[in-house]
Amino acid sequence: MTAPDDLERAVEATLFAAEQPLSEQEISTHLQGADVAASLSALKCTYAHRGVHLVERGGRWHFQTAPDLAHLLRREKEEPKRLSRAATEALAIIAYHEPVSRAEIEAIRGVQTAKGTLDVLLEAGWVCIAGRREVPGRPTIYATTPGFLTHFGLQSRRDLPGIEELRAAGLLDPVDEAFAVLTGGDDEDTDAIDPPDEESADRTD
Amino acid sequence: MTAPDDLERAVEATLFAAEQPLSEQEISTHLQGADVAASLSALKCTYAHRGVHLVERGGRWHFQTAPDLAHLLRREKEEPKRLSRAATEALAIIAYHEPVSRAEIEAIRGVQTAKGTLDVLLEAGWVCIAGRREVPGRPTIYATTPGFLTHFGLQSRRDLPGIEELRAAGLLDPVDEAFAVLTGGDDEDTDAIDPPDEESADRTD
Amino acid sequence: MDDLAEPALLDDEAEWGGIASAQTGDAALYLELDGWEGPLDLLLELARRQKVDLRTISILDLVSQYLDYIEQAKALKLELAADYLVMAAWLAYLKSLLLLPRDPEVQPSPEELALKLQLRLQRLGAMREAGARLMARDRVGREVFLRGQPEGLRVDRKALWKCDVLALFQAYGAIKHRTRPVVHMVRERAVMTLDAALTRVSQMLGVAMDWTDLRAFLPLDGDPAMRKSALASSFVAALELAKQGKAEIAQDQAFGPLMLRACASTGAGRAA
Repeated sequence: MTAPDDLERAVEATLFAAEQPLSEQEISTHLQGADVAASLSALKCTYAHRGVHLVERGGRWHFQTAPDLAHLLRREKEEPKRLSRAATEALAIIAYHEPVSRAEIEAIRGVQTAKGTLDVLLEAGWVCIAGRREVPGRPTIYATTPGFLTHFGLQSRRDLPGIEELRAAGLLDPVDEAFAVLTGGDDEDTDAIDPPDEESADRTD
Repeated sequence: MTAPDDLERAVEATLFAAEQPLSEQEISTHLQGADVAASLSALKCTYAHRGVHLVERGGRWHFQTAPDLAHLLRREKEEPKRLSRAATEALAIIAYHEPVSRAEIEAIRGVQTAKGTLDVLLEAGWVCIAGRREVPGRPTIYATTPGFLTHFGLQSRRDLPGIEELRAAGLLDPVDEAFAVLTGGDDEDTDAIDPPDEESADRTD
Repeated sequence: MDDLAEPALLDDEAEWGGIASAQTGDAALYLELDGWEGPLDLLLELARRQKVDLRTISILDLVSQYLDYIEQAKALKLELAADYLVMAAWLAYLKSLLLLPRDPEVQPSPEELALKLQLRLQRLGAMREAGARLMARDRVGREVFLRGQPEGLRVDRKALWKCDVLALFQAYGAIKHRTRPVVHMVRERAVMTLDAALTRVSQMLGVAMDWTDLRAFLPLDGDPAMRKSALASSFVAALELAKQGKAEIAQDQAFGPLMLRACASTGAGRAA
């Protein structure tokens, strides 16, 4: 670039260091009353093709990042995070039963589903809102996305193993103590007349 | 001027927008891992004659106003607080000798260093604690920071004014070492009648 | 000796400028007493006034000046910190050694002591000059300025959710497992229904003539769960029969055996 004159350099530095946009008058005052109009035009021209532009907004001048590069100022950093158990279950229910409403998910899970749980699935791009069910209250219904199939390496939803297959794979009979405790309430009425030592055996059927 | 390429514009915008100096690595990370070395050189060259310069300080890059325009830009209100004489000397000793312990600073200055003196330097972000010296008492040792290089406009510690001459003249060596060199002998038994304050700052090196 | 350098004069972090622009008159020098950062600092200032290179300075002259200075300060009744006096005593000793005929027995030689002092002054002088040069550089916020209103670079953290297909199937399996037992348990447990118990107890009651323990009405075989169920059903059946006036129930004590017999002919049932 051609060497700018001293006034242009001074205007450039003044605007660079300014903490807020400056009017032509303010710049001039800062520089012993010099006429800075020509310098401003020259600078605007000089910077027009650069990564930084000199712009005038409401009579005040400032440097800003070129609009086409604005996206550079924000960078996304991805942090791997494990999907929570609740979210995984909700996702499984949506996949097997879609489209389903939140109430239906809760009915199947037997547990309330926090709002954030579905948000996580929407954010992950595995689930989308598939409209509303035409019943009273018109609840939102959810379905899986093509991204879901891609991520989980499924050709289509028909690839989801059926209940019998899950059982055969041993996935339906997890001996899960945590769940036994959580759902212990269900068989309370049978436990009542059980001798205490039989209680634990009761849970496994 | 010739139109800069897209990468150069991106580096320019990134550095303009950054709130603190960025290393080449940081810029690259911000720009999807692009190799930005050439762009940095080109930009440095482009801006060399302008009112704003691109400078490298301790491996980190930032834009700043050209030093020759200081008289136009100096802002009365924000004049940084003057460093006390003690703090200035301590800073110089840390910069030219780093890492050094407080006792070593005191040995050179001939007086004890008030607690607040080092605190001022730590607070300014010019000095940091660089560990402990593995000698009896394990004294804390101090070194300068990247912020020190930025503030004083030093590309690296090699740019410290006169450091090569001082080193060549042996003025960065401890007195005892220099003395041994000059007298060609060991001076172990001279300590008994050393000048008084030298002993107060017990040498740890 | 640590306390000799105790900072009696250090509490004021004297401004550098006060010294750098020090007046040259001797009177001013004495008044600046509080400005010295210890004896070495004073010595260096005295040396600087000689306007010669520290490497060639006459330590003897310097020592004399220091001692004069201390004497005059005393005459002016200025309070001197202990370390100035200690230094004065040491320098007086050094001076005497330097002036007396050389005694080869004295080790180290006074010249060596003088050299050491000179080396110390050189080092302090070098650092003082380095500090001044450092402060005179183009400093950020004084001579050069950073961008006044940087837009800032933002890093948005985005969660990259991780879940594999097995975890998905396991989750569905877990739900199915969790919701299955409700149906399952009722169907699979061996039970005696109330109707069955009623039939069984009334039939057996017709045969037994005397008080009979309720447990005698239970099937002899069957698993423990079946026996429990039969016991409960038979008890309810017994109550029902008593209500209908077809049986009598008696129990001697709490938790004792529950005795049962058929009512002969009276229409009214009685529970004891």
